[in-house]
Amino acid sequence: MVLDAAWAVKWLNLCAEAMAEHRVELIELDRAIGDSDHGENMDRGFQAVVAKLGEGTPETPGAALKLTAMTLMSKVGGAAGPLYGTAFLRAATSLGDSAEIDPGAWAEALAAARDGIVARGKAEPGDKTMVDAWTPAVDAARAAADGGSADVLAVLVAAAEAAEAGAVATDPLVARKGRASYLGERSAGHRDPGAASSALILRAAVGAAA
Amino acid sequence: MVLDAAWAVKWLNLCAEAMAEHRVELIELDRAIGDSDHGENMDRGFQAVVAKLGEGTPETPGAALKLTAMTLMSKVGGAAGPLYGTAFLRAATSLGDSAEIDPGAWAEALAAARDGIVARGKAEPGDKTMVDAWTPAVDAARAAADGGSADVLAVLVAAAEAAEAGAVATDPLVARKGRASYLGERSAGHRDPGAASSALILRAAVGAAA
Amino acid sequence: MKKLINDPKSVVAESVQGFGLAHADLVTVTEDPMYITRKDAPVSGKVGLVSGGGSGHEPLHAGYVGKGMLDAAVPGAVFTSPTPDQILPATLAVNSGAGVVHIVKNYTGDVLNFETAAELAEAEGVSVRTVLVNDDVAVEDSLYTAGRRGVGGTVLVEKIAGAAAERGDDLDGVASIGERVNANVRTMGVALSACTVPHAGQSSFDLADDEIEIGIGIHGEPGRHRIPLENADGITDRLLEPVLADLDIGSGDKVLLFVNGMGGTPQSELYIVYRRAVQVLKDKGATVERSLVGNYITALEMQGCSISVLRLDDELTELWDAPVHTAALRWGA
Amino acid sequence: MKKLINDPKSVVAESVQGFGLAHADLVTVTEDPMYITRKDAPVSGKVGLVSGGGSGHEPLHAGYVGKGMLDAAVPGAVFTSPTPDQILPATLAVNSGAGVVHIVKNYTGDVLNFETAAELAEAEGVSVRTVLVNDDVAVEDSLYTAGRRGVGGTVLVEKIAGAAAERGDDLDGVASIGERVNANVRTMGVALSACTVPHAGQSSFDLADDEIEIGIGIHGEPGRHRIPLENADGITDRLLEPVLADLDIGSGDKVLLFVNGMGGTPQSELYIVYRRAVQVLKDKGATVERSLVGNYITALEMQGCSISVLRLDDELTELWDAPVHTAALRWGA
Ligand SMILES: Nc1ncnc2c1ncn2[C@@H]1O[C@H](COP(=O)(O)OP(=O)(O)O)[C@@H](O)[C@H]1O
Ligand SMILES: Nc1ncnc2c1ncn2[C@@H]1O[C@H](COP(=O)(O)OP(=O)(O)O)[C@@H](O)[C@H]1O
Ligand SMILES: [Mg+2]
Ligand SMILES: [Mg+2]
Ligand SMILES: [Mg+2]
Ligand SMILES: [Mg+2]
Repeated sequence: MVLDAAWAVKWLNLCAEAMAEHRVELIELDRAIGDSDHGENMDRGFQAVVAKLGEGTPETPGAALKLTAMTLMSKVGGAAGPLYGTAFLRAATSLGDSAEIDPGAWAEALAAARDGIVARGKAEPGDKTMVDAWTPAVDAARAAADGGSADVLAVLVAAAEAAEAGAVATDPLVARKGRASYLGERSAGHRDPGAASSALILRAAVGAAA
Repeated sequence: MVLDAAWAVKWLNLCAEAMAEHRVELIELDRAIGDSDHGENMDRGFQAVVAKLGEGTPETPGAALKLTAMTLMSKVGGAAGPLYGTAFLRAATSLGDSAEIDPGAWAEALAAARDGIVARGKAEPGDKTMVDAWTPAVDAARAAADGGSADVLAVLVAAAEAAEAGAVATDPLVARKGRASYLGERSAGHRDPGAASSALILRAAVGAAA
Repeated sequence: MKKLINDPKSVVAESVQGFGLAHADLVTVTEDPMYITRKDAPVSGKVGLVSGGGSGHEPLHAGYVGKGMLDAAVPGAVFTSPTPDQILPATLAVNSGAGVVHIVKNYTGDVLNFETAAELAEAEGVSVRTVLVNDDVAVEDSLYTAGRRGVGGTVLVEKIAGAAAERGDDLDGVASIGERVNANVRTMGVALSACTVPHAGQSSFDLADDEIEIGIGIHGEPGRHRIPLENADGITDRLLEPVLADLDIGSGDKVLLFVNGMGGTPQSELYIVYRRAVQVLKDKGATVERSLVGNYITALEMQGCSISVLRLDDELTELWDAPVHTAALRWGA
Repeated sequence: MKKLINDPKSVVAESVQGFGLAHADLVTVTEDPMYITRKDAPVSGKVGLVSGGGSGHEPLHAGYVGKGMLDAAVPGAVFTSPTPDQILPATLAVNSGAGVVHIVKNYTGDVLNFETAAELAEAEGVSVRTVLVNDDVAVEDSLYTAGRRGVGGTVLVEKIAGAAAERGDDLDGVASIGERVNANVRTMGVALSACTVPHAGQSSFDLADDEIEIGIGIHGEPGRHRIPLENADGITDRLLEPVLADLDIGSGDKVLLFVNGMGGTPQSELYIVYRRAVQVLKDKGATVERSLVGNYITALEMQGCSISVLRLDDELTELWDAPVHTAALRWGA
């Protein structure tokens, strides 16, 4: 298994499938502590990515992610649009024009994505945002990739599992960033929608490599 | 038992009690085929009548009914206000300034009231309006008063019973006048609120004489 | 029942008081008996315009008191027409000697109460003409009913007759302009939900989650029939069809299109209905020359809308465009 | 879910199309990417004003495009801020060379998307200043949150900054007037019912028949806390108290009082709230110099209201009074 342009395209298509499948669930999560649009936004965004990918296959993973970044930026809106847009853009930049991604490069691309989200949104871990999915994912990917010899699938799986655990761990938190923060203590007891969609994205990366 | 000014005042006070007691029921009837205000309107109107009567006792039944007419006219509004206003005014006129009402005079006062309602509202019997309570009441009162020797209480009872039966008989009718007529066939199966309040008024007349 | 009110019995009084405070530059509120007059009433030499009816249809009628529209509005209890002892002093207050036009929506209660007030005013030497508004095509067989109701068209009658009065038309002239508007406007409404009359405390009718009422009026009364929920274009077609048929609108006609919200429907939805209505009129060859979209004659918080079409001629268009300065409608002044 | 719509996905597009048709004399609608500009944009020599945000708050923002207010409005999906690829062309379209002010409600999404658009516009040589509106006192501890939300005050910022632009203030001047308004306005809202986002198809929160949400925003999100239903005066006191405290309103202050409906509340109820608010302000020794009562910034069909108080000075009053001609706000023009 190599992480090449074909994998990236498959990944992004699986993201779109995941968003369509979990659209209602993400809307429900956002309904509880936000404004009921996250699932709709993500679904709309990734459908647009699929449409874009249909117009011509990118030559490198980086190109695929850049196209995704630009599309999400222009189709998602809300907080998630610019945050995911920046994440995919920074990841694309980190990958450069390499045709294949090795485990270490992937871990660094994830770190760049996370740093982009933090740079735009100024959230810290524990603020109950998507950062709470990305940060453990970056740590897990780096740990799995450590030494450079690791299996790329193992890195993807480690990131996905950590993101999922990170999303679950947002449940008890009181939000300090994003729309949920207006609820104060009432935001506790609900999962952050952006953390949930982040976990779906990183799980799709596994699916594309499987 | 004589129908004098004291009886009239007692009657009007009992009308107010009846409207307060049946306020919700009349609202419910009007809700089904009208605009939910009949009980509120009648209650407001007769409370105002009670307040007026409290300012000074009328000397004749006719004076009591005229005061009632003017008060209902200025406090009830809607269709019922002018219709009941006219009814009480015509009844007052018919009674003139006699201090006591005999059975025949009472039957004629009821007839004058009914004619006033018809003159203002142009409804015919069977149109599902208060006319359907008043018309049988007039007929029954006249029949009971016939010969001039009848017991006045019997006349009041006959009118009340006929009005009640008339109100019940509006249930299956399709309205052709008033707000319920907009419903067409959908007005069938409901009692006319104005017929119901008319029956309450004529029943109160019995109570005042009992 | 959830409402921003203090007591069902004081809803109208407190609301009108608030209205008077907010628009003290435009109107004077008289509290007992209650009516609202134009600040500068009576306007010398001008025919006075008085309208009124049950409350709960805001901004109708108080919102239309001011230059170029009504001289007085007379609010009754919620959904209950006002009484002659309110209508009479309002009529006297706005009579400058040129007479007064009563604009009356065709409901038994409104007709009877205004009729009495007009008689009393005439007895005091004031000439009164009555313009009866009955634009609701939902009322079929109007021979066997109380007749067609006055609904959305009322706003247009008040605006256009108001402009005629403002330009100096005499009593018969103002009344006949009002009648011409009424003769050329038709309306049909739909409810997606009922409303709750404060003193009743209960929804005016019960409607399932997938049903709508076609042919409703503005008093929370049920309509002519109940159908399954349709999309906005379907509902628009259904409302417009009898309106256009009754007016016989066809190629070359110029119209004013009025999409009115019943109080609880977001503006965005009204524009979706408006969009479709324009398409339909265009397909018929008619031109939408003027438009009005918003909550102008309501039934408390009811969800739904009505569509009114007014056939325009040059004079009606000119009068529509004439300056108006009221709380709810304002342009050119 | 019962709405006058065709398809949740086309709500915004169809509604804006309808708006464009109804107000073709005032605005131009560009459909892809979607934004609405003032008919005569760019106005030579004038600073351009652009605002935008999620849809569902109508008449905000499109209803405020026109002379004396906004040059462009950029609508996102319902409750979703628009994207830079909409905001950028709108910004370019209204730039006459004098630069453009972005009026942005303080939500993470709005801030980020406008920020990106401003960067891109600067890269194309257009000077952009951003006025962030954050008037919602319901957000406590704003250091530990995304900060206070932009709510009712937005309408006042848009009107007054729009008047400053119209009178010829330069870019920094217009921005600083906008900031002055924002610094002097505070708002607090209440919901009696939730709203239903079309694509969600479900009520945004569940509220018992005897409960209300205090401190809501304009996105159907729950508020800070839930309390048993109170009467209108009680609710008004509860909303006003933190507003006046935060602004430190006292004797001698002159204010603009803005009672805003959330979309599903009848006007009559807003005037009941307004009436009480005037009493409270009077008791504090403040004078209500200007008023606005109606549905000006909404959350779809939500029932409830917000109260905004703006401390006025002579210049702000003059700019408030300056002519404005938009679909939703009009006077003097
Ligand atoms: N400042 C922030 N930093 C990181 N993530 C954020 C921030 N603000 C919001 N988010 C994420 O965005 C998600 C909400 O996205 P979405 O619902 O699409 O946008 P909006 O809040 O504008 O409606 C939240 O669940 C959270 O994960
Ligand atoms: N034309 C009419 N003739 C006789 N009675 C009428 C007529 N129109 C209405 N009514 C009576 O008035 C009653 C309704 O009164 P009410 O609800 O107080 O007034 P509104 O219909 O104006 O709301 C009806 O139930 C009916 O009995
Ligand atoms: Mg959201
Ligand atoms: Mg009634
Ligand atoms: Mg009534
Ligand atoms: Mg959103």
